Amino acid sequence: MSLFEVKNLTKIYGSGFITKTHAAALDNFSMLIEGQTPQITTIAGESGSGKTTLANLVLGFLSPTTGEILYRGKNIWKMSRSERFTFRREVQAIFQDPYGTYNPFYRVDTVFNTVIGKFKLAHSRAEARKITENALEVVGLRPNEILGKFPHQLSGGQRQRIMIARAFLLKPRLIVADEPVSMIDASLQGRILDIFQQIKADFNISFLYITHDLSTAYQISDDIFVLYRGSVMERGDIDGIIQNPQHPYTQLLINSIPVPDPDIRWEGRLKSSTAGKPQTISDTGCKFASRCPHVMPRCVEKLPPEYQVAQNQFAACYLYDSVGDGMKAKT
Amino acid sequence: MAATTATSTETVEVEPKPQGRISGIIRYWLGNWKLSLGTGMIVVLLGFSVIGSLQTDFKKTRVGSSPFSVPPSAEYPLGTDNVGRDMYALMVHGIHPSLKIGLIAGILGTVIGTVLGLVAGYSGGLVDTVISTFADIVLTIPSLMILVVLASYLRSTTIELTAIIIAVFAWAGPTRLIRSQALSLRERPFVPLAKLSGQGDFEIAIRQILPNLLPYIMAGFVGSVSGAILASVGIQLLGLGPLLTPNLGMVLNSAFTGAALFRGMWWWWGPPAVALIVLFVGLFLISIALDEFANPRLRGEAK
Amino acid sequence: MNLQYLLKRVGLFLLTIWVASTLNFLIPRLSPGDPVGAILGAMQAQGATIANSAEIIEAFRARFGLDEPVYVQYVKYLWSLAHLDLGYSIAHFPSTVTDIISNSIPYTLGLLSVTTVLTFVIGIFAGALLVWQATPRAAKTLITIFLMLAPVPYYLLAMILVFFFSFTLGIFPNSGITSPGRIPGEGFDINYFLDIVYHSILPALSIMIAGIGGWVLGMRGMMVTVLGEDYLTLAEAKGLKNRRIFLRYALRNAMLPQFTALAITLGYVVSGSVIVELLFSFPGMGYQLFRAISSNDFPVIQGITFFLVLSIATAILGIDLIYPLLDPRITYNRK
Amino acid sequence: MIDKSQPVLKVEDLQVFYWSKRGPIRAVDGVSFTIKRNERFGFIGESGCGKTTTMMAVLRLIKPPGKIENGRVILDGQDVLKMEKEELRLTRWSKIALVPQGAMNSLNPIMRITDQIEDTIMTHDVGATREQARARILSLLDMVELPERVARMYPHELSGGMKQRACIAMATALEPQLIIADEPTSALDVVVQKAVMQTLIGVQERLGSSLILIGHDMGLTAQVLDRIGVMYAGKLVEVGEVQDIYKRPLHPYTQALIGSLPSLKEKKKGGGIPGLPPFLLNPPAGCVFHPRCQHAMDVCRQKVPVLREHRPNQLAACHLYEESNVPI
Repeated sequence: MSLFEVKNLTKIYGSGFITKTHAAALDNFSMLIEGQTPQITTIAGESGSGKTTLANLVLGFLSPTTGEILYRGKNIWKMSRSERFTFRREVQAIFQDPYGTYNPFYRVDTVFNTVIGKFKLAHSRAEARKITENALEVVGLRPNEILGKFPHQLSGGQRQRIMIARAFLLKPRLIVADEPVSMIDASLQGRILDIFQQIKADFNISFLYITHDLSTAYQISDDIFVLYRGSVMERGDIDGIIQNPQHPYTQLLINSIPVPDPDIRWEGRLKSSTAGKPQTISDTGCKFASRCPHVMPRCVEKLPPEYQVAQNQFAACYLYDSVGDGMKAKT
Repeated sequence: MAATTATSTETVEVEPKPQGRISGIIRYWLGNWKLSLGTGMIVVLLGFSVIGSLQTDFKKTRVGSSPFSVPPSAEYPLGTDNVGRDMYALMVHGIHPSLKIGLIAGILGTVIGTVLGLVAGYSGGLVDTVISTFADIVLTIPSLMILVVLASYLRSTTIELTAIIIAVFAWAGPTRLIRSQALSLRERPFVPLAKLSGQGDFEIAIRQILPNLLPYIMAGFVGSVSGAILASVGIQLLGLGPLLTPNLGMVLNSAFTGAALFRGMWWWWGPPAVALIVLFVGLFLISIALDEFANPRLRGEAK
Repeated sequence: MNLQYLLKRVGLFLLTIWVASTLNFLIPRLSPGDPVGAILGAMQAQGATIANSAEIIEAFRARFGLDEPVYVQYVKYLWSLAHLDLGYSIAHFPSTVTDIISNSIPYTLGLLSVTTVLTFVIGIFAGALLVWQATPRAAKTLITIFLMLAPVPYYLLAMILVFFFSFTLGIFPNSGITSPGRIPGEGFDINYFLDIVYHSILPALSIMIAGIGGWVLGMRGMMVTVLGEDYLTLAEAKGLKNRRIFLRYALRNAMLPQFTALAITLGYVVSGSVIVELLFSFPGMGYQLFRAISSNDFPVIQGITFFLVLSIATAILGIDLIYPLLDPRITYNRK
Repeated sequence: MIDKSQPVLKVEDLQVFYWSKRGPIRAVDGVSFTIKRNERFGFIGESGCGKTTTMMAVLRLIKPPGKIENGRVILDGQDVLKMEKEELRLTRWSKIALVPQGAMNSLNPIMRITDQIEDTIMTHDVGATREQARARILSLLDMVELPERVARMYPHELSGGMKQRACIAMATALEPQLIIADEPTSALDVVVQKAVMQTLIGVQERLGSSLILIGHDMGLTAQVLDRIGVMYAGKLVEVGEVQDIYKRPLHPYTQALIGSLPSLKEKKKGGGIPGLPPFLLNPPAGCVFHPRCQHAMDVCRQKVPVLREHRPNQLAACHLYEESNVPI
């Protein structure tokens, strides 16, 4: 049985009383995390791509409009009490804001004591203290420098590492990391990402890494889903997609990333696509059609299916339909 | 820009400065002149009333217990009114009942307001719409008007009944205040974290949201106490409310109906006016200090 | 204008009126027995003389429909309210409540509209200047004194003002609306009008002095927030003149939330002015209310109360409808 | 009027402290640099290193509890820090303009875009009538690739990228000699970021003004800048041509910073710099970086290194390169 599976997940927000326009924040999304060997899966996308909606759905904070989320084969919305308890413990998260996740009223110790109490992880205070210290050491913090402090007395990097320690303490099988380093200084990002890789390997924990930053994704993850306006544009093996993107959107995205090398400067000038009138999204065709340099008439008519463009790489784009067999469209 | 400079100095601050919560509160209280002055004013007033009432016969507050309309003298330190009541006795026995009205109405209003505000703000949706609409309506209807109608039908009332009638309208302000804060606290990232830690909605509301509301609840409480006293004196000036038990509103009312101003009897209307001003200013100082505590931005610009 | 916003505001207005009138209907029925009996009983107990009591009882029975079920009474009551039929005064039968209100309303409205607007404007500027860096120290001190007057109730201030300006210095009259025996001349009599203004100065001052502090306080809080906004720093970087930054960038933004507060405060200004009118024997609605209370004239008490709720709710509705014109974000933001 | 031989901006020994109850926090401590005509200069460093504070000091926009303690800011031959109020007001924007960080909150929410730009034109009394100002605003909007209708819109009706373009249009309204852009694209999506940044560069080249870019995105700075200053804990630790900084950095901090960058080309392990930036209330004696530096020597703990040219056009403040200390 797979650890985590998402099937045809769609989320449509609100139903306006007077205004009746609603676009899907997430549209027919499917994904599978086997769980035998730990893996880091990246969900990449810009603002409005639906990646945060996906995180909230996966964590059970939002209910899907259609589709289902299976944890250990069981729909998370149809779980018994004890199954839900296990789900809560085994699927954990790390959020973007390493300050806001702390309740300013409490010392950081409370973060650990709450989970220890709720999930009965220790039988005594001493044991609780011991496992807390152990978790802090795993993420490279010295417990006596951390415990007893209020969150504002710690640095951003320390706070985020405490969050990892907290998640780790629960011995989860899956950690949803929602933009965990985007508010961390560049010189510390690397260390946080190292910890991810280390606990993935040492403790068999899989990650769902949600980010807008493809360079950090490339550093740590195994596979990737590229989202645009709620739909998957391209998915598959990270190396293939970063080095050899096939979908025009992925290509645009990767070409826009500024490379930290003065010898490789941007080529070509981007016209401001946002300057024009608000884009009308075609509700039938490809969501990227209005910005796509290769747009064809059928792109706006019908949603393109996924075509296999490499061994473990799929792109939802008609460009790879030319030969009929997607496999051959590989460049 | 301005925000970055603020955070940049903040993130640099990694030096530990551990301190106890209680001792921190006491230090803040003493270090803040508004808080200490405000509390001091209330304590002095209450002390005057309590100590005075212990050594002054309650009978002196009765009509005809003393000569009429005597200016202050050694025997009658604050003089007497036009029906022979000792003003000093009236004052010492009258201050704490007025405070009592404020406290009862304030506590009721704050408790109800906190519960409703927390429920509305945290649950949102229909519950929020119903509660906040109702609070808006109650805020729109001038409470003094309804109090007048209610009190005019009830006529002779007691201190406690007056307090309860006032409390019927005292919850709406705190409800709105607490609701808006709970609404924004609900969106803070520590709420989803608490969910992941296995806390249920009720537990999150009580253990995560409520502690952060404390300064607002305290400021709201002080505001309610002062509002309740204001309202009680107001309806008494109109000739309603508890006129039998000595209290500041009743003394002021009798001074007013007895034309104390016109007759130049400053010792009659002066003392209750001064006591009320001390009371209101004291409560006001405490409430703005608590407000500044809740919104740190207000602190920097105080001078 | 956004339809949803409009519907919501008008809905709240109607709901407020309905709740207030229902309270007015329910409160007399909380006392045991027949409301008319309760009224007359209470009056007799206090020794008030009741002329025409038989007629009054008859008129009341017809109006309330007391023999009919409660829900019929309730519907009848709402129906007559909708026609602004507030019934008869007991003390001044057969005058109607509407007559009494329409005689006194110009005074109250005149006093309140002028004082509220002035208080608001002065308070807003003073509050904004209090936290503005370039304000002279002396001005700041003066404003702080007004701030400290915020908690002092209207009626105490009124007493103090009367004591000093009327009894001690004799500059202003202590009561009434005109000098004794003064009668208006033909057409618009400017001197008569000025006499009214002269008599209104102390009541107006007591409302204003006590009210300014509240605005200063609210404005100070918003100003501090706005002064920390990035657009203020940018305005300064743009090399704009100080005065323009203050008016267009800081004050304009900081005063927006004050309009909502103005709506709520209106309610409190009205109830506060009741007592001020009473203290100055100013023949507005508050004074009428006091007279009705002393003579147990319940229909007048309820009528005035209802009328004040109605006018306050209307004022609030007006402010809510103007608000989107002042803040462009309101109209467009909501989807 | 403009003396082309002179640098646009020359900052000498700038010190800005934030006064806390426990003493001064040395946010900017002895920073000196020069901006040449037409060049694009960038400040990089972690949050809290003092780069934004330095720029705010150049504009004399430091607010209490912050205070400019010392230094000279020579803009076009005049010391900004010594100007009279009115002179300062007229200098702002006409000679030195700002593209703010987070255009989201930098535009007045209740004024139309056109009014906010007109403000700057009219207040500097460049002799333009209202009609001329309006016409100029339309051409400015066109230059930053915004349609005409944006002029009549309110900030909340614009997307993030459009707001940032409006800010660029506003910054160029008086054709300043120096534009300071404080992380102008940090809130934008990567595709929009590229387009906006290219617009900014295009406008700067067209006006022939100089640009100071503050950024923490090392990729972005590599893409667009000519020279870079690296800041750490309130000090400028290295200044050089962009090529040198990225390819042959001198200062150990710069080396670590460049070394830890995630890249799309190679997978790295063990990124980041150990330790934390110092607390600026009482910064470490000697070199501020020494507690985190793997090359730290005895002298580093005692003597403050001086920013000096150690290679042609490449300055660093590090004892490793001082002649008295044998280089490794």
